[in-house]
Amino acid sequence: MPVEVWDIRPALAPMVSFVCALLVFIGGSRAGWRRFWSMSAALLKFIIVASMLPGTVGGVAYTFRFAEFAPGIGIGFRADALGMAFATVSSLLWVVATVYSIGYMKGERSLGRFFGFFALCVSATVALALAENLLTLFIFYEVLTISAYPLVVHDETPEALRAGRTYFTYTLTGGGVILLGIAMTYVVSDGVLAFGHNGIVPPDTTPAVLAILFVMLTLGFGVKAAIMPLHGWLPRAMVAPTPVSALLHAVAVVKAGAFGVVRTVHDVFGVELLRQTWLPDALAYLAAFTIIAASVMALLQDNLKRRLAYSTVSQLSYVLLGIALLNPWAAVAAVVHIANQAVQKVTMFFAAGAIQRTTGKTNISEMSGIGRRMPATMGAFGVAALGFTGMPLLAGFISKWHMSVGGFDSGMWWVALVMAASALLNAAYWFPMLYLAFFKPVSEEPTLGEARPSLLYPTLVCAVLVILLGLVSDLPGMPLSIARTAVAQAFGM
Amino acid sequence: MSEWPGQLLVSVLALPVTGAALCLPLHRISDRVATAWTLLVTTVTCAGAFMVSVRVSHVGPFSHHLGGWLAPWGIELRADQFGALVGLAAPVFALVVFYGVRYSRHAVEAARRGPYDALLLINLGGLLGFSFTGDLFNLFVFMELFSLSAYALVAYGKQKVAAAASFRYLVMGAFSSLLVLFSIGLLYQLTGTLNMADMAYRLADGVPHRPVVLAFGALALGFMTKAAVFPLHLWLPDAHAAAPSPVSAILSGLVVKMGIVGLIRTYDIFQGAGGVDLPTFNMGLSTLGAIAIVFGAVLALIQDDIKLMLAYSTVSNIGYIAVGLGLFNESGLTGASIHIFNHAVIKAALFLALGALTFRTGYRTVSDLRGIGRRMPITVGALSVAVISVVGVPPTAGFVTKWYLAVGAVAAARPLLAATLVFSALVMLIYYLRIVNAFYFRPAVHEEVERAVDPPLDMLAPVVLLSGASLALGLIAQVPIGIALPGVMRLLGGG
Amino acid sequence: MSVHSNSLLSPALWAVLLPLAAACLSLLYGRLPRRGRFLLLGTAPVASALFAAILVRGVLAGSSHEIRLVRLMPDVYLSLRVDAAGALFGLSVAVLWSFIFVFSVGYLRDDRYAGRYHTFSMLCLAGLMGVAYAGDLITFLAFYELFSIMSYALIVHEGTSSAIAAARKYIVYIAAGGSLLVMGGALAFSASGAADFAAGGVLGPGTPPTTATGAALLLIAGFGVKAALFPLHGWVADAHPAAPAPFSAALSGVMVAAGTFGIVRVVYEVVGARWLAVLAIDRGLAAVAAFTAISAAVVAIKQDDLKRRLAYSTVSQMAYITLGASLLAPGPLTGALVHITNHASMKGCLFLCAGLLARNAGITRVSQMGGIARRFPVTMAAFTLSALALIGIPPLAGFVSKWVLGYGMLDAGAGGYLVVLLGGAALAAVYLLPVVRIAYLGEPSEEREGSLAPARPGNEAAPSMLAPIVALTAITALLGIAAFADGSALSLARLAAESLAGSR
Amino acid sequence: MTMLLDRADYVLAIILFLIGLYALVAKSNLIKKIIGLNIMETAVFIFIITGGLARDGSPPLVTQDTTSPYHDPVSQTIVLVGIVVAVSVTALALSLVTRIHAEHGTIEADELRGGR
Repeated sequence: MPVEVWDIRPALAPMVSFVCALLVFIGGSRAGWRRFWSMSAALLKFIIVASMLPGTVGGVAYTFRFAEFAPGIGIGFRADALGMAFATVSSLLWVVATVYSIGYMKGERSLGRFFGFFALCVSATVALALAENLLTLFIFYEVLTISAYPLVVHDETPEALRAGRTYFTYTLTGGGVILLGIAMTYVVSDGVLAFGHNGIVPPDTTPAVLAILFVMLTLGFGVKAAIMPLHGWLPRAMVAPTPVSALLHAVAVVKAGAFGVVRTVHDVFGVELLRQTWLPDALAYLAAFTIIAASVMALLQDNLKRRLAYSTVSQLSYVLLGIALLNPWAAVAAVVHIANQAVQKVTMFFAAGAIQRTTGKTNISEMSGIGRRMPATMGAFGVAALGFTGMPLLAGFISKWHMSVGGFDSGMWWVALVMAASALLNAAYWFPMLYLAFFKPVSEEPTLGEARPSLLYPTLVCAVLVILLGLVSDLPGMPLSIARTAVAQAFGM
Repeated sequence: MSEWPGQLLVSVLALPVTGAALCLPLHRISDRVATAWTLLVTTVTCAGAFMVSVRVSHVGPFSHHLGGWLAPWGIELRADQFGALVGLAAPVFALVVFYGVRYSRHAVEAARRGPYDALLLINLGGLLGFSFTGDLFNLFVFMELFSLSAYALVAYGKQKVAAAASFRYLVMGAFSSLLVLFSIGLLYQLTGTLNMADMAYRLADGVPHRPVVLAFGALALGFMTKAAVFPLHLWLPDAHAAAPSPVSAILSGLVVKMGIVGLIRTYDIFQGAGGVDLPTFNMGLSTLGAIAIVFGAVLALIQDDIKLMLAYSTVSNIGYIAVGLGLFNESGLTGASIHIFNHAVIKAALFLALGALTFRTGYRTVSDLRGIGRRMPITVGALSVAVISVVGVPPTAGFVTKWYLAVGAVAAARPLLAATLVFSALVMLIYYLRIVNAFYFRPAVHEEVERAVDPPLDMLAPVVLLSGASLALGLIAQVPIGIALPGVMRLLGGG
Repeated sequence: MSVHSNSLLSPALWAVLLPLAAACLSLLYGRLPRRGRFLLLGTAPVASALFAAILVRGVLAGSSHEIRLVRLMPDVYLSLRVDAAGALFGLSVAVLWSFIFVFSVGYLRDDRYAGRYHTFSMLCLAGLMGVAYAGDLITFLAFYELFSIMSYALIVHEGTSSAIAAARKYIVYIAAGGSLLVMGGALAFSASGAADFAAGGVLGPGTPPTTATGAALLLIAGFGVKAALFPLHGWVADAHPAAPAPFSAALSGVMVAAGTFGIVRVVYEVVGARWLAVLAIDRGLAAVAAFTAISAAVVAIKQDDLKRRLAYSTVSQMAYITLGASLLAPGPLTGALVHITNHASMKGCLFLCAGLLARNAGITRVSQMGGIARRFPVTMAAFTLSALALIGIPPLAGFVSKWVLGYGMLDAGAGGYLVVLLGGAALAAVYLLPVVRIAYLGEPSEEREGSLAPARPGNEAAPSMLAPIVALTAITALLGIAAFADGSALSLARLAAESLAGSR
Repeated sequence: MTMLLDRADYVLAIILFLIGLYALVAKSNLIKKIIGLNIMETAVFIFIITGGLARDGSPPLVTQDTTSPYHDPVSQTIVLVGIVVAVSVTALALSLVTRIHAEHGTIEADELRGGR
């Protein structure tokens, strides 16, 4: 069990970007200030989160409770390993994404709104990552839902508005289900909502109640985690500006769902309790189905961002699958994949955005020779794509490896098959793209024209991160080490 | 025991009513003086009411006996937890009046402004008196004060429907008042007392059942009508939509809540009475509440006029409270009680923000107000926050209610009810989304909208304060809950 | 085995890193000075070869070492280890690559995308060197996947429709194989908790037999794709003709061999010979290898496309190696290991010759080769010598490996497989000697008449293309003649086989 | 039956109340609605007053005789206040009707609804 230490930093981290959001809303009409606030908040936040890392890996959980939200239920923050895994990724990628979006959004309108809600999203994400109890988690989960909306509809086209509505319909319904689930948990557990590795739900709960609770919570969170068939909003939300898609797809929104499921399994029910039921198996099958089916869907997409979206749907279910196996190896895969998928997907989205901004192309079929025109951008894309196919020494391999080992370890050999199939499908939909970009003979040699530096460098930084996450992920403070700490705590090892 | 709390209680009730009397002569002298006077009285009264609430939260309920006659013979003023919740909401009233100064100059012609101010003050006195009395007949009197002034205030609406809406409100209101009066008479005959606590005590032993049930039925029905519990809500949408925005804010925020307070008083009186089948009533009430939630939400969906929509949203929100009351367990009652307060804040914010839009542009439908978000960013921002709160998205005030009600429904093993609660709010949100979309993401269609700017500070400040409060109250919900909880425990018989 | 305290001093590390650096450098290919390119990029394979030679010397002197670069995961390191088998393979790769690089400079002189070619070529080299020196299964897989996937770029390089189709086929096979490998690796890891290569295998005696079977089959099948074991060889015949000639040489010479090298590692150091014998997988593997050796040779006879014919020959020859490895005895294993080296030299040379012919005369088919020896005397001489070596004519390289292999088979009591060995040699003669015959004795076809004027000194081919061919031929000869000298490839292979299979 | 006779005042009140309710609900004319309301009010007043009457009682005035029964003063107070309220309501309602008439030219509820 981690040692609790009273510290304000877990509350400070979300607060920084919240204040930043306010400042941007107030003074956001001036580009200079906007940039200054966004950048400095992003950096500050990352420093705060990073400063907690050594302690987290060392088994300390920094805790901070706010004034009680209602008697018995506090808004509390607690930086345990699992939460830190998510918070670190979010805050780090926020720094990169801020640089990128400053470049990407240049010349767009309503930028104050954009950056304000962007900061708000990150604030909510970190807050929910560090939430100490289920209700706090849910509160910021919903804040995230709401504050992502103006970003989805940023373009203000009818299509964007429709997408926004779909997004809201899905996620808020999911939120409603979660709320009911939490209320039920609250009643079942007699007023306890604080996460604990032995679970909140008492062991003597009847199987039927257990099943209902589990279904409600996982499916509720599953909406944002885009588990099939609840994924419908995600591809449609692709109309958003690219930095938003990156944020939505890689860091904040979808991961919040996956993270919620992880919390549910580990800290609401507890591994021991779930082992005695069939529920996690059902979740595992559903996740496996999603992994495969979404990949097949991705194969059919021509629009690059839509393909990315379906790929996300597929990748998110890795987390769910890993957590559902109730095996330490697979659980490590799940937690570490939160980081790995985020970095890889952000790289891809950044590259896609850079292409769109530089050449105006959004469909894969138009991208012949793009790699010769923008070799660095597409190179970064390629690195991420290879990562997704599970090439060793890249981030994705770490997840895939742990997952496969976990599958064998828990006697579920089909998991490895799913991993293999997913790797192949990933190859099947990313390699042709790379082929088009780099190798397809084109009638006319494109002139070299890379994206502008503010788009290019964040992309490259992310690509480097993909490599680092595959190479040195086990260093203290890197995702794998955090994930191992988290899983060790959850499994009582 | 020091006497000041009692004196405070007396002055809180007396001040607005007497102040109202001065309004008309002062208005003859000068519009400004009358306005200043109104503001002064309102502010002092509301501050007093707030202090009463603070005291209740610290030391619990307290009473004052007029003229020193103890209950059951004398008239007892009593501030209990539920009254305190209304007292806590009194600053909303003050803010509305503050906001209304400029608005009424725009919406009400000069000659009728004196009575308007007076009516507002009377209304305030009625509201507070209703909440802070321990005497059933006093309750009736104060009820008539706020009801009559409310009927009249609705008629101040500029639209042609205002008078008709007011008339319908009046008929329903008068009918419900009659029911209450009848019940009071009956109860008095049965028990020989008008003091509520005493009455409850006497009803508890050996009073013939059938008349008691009749009295209960009449009283409950009367208050349910006042509270516009479905299907007795028919008067509400038109009346709230037709009134000037500040009045709508008061009506939706506070006046209908009096019906709820009345219902809670009814519980108090009949709790131990033989023959009254409270569980069945509660089952019915919560079911009606659930229907109201859905019905209000759906009807709000199809409105283009935003005020009508807000009015239907009030029907829906009263449904929440009814559900909470009907659940009659700790969580449910807590949720219902704090929603008395929360909804007052939220709905006032909504009506005032909308009023500001109308004030600047003259329009009040979604389609007319397209694109206003860019022109009046602060107002529309405040409106959006209130919208988020009213549909119960965390971490706003509305969420706290929803949470307690959901927990209460689950605890009462009525998951369907819980689902209704949660999902009808979503329906609302999707609809409200249409407003936000129209305001922010669509081009303007009217020139007035293009030219609009945020209203002056005296209107803006109340709007921002209220919407900020609706956000903050989610985080400091323990304040109203702390007040309500002992009262809830009392109702449940725990103390 | 010693663990190096300072891993930066390990030549193995630099043998891997230098090509990576060269790959980065060649990203800037277009901006390098024309002459400088050659020197800058060429340094990498040559230096790798030097480092590899140093390592070989170390191994022969009895020292081997292991370095752990990074901890990838708990119990899993990115680690390099130099043992005899690895040192031998590493040296073969680096040397062959040096020649191939020189050849490619000439071959790609006018190529628009030469920069791209060199980038990926260097990445492949890095991967192969990593495979040679990988200290554990994960590292092996990492580098294996690196060069496997990067090869795609080289196969598709010419951009013709056949190249695209071949590359696609290749990547499908390789990706599937890679998946099998990861699955197998995960299975073995979950059973043993360790990924290090260890003599005798990492699977403990307590492992459930199903797990051991699964791991063995998955891993062997995974590497079998690259090693072109029947029925997983489908990509070979398409990829070789499609790729640029220098890369075909590399593909046949060392990349396919990397697959067989992987099988060796799996058999002896992951699953363990003991387990293989218990599960009777060794016999199945031998049978498959034998069948592959013969059938591929038969198919090769019917090929008209020269590179395709050579590709099937590669399939056949690689099967020998697998066969030797599957017999679980030091003798055949020695033969197998040394054949990796020898085959690299011989087949590398053959492909370079084919490439030269294609480049300078447009000849890709055997039937077009009539009388070509007059125009390309040096080339065809080298071709002939290498072909003879491959068939197994003493005292050339091929003879040595086959002799050792055959002798080992007898020694291991598997004399029956000698039939395969001899049959394969005979078939090799059938498909290679006609080429030589046509080149020297055949009549040039009508349209080629003019272009096939007798060679004058200097107009046969650019020196950068000719020199590697000559050098490789010399090496082939040397590998045969000096096979039994101290410090030869054979002695190294023997050392390796002892340490791998000796401790059975 | 005896109960009916015994409580004839209650029966009367109920009948009056129902008449008033009928007028309030069924009549379209707003004035008639107001009259209906007034009748209902009267019914309630009668109910309360008669409930507070004592048999052979005297008006609740303070006299020397404190032993004889007197009618309940509180009931009468209630009704007095009730009458005041009723009058105010009626006055307000009538003023609203005049305004409705001025604005819409009709005081028929049916036409009002149709014309909106």
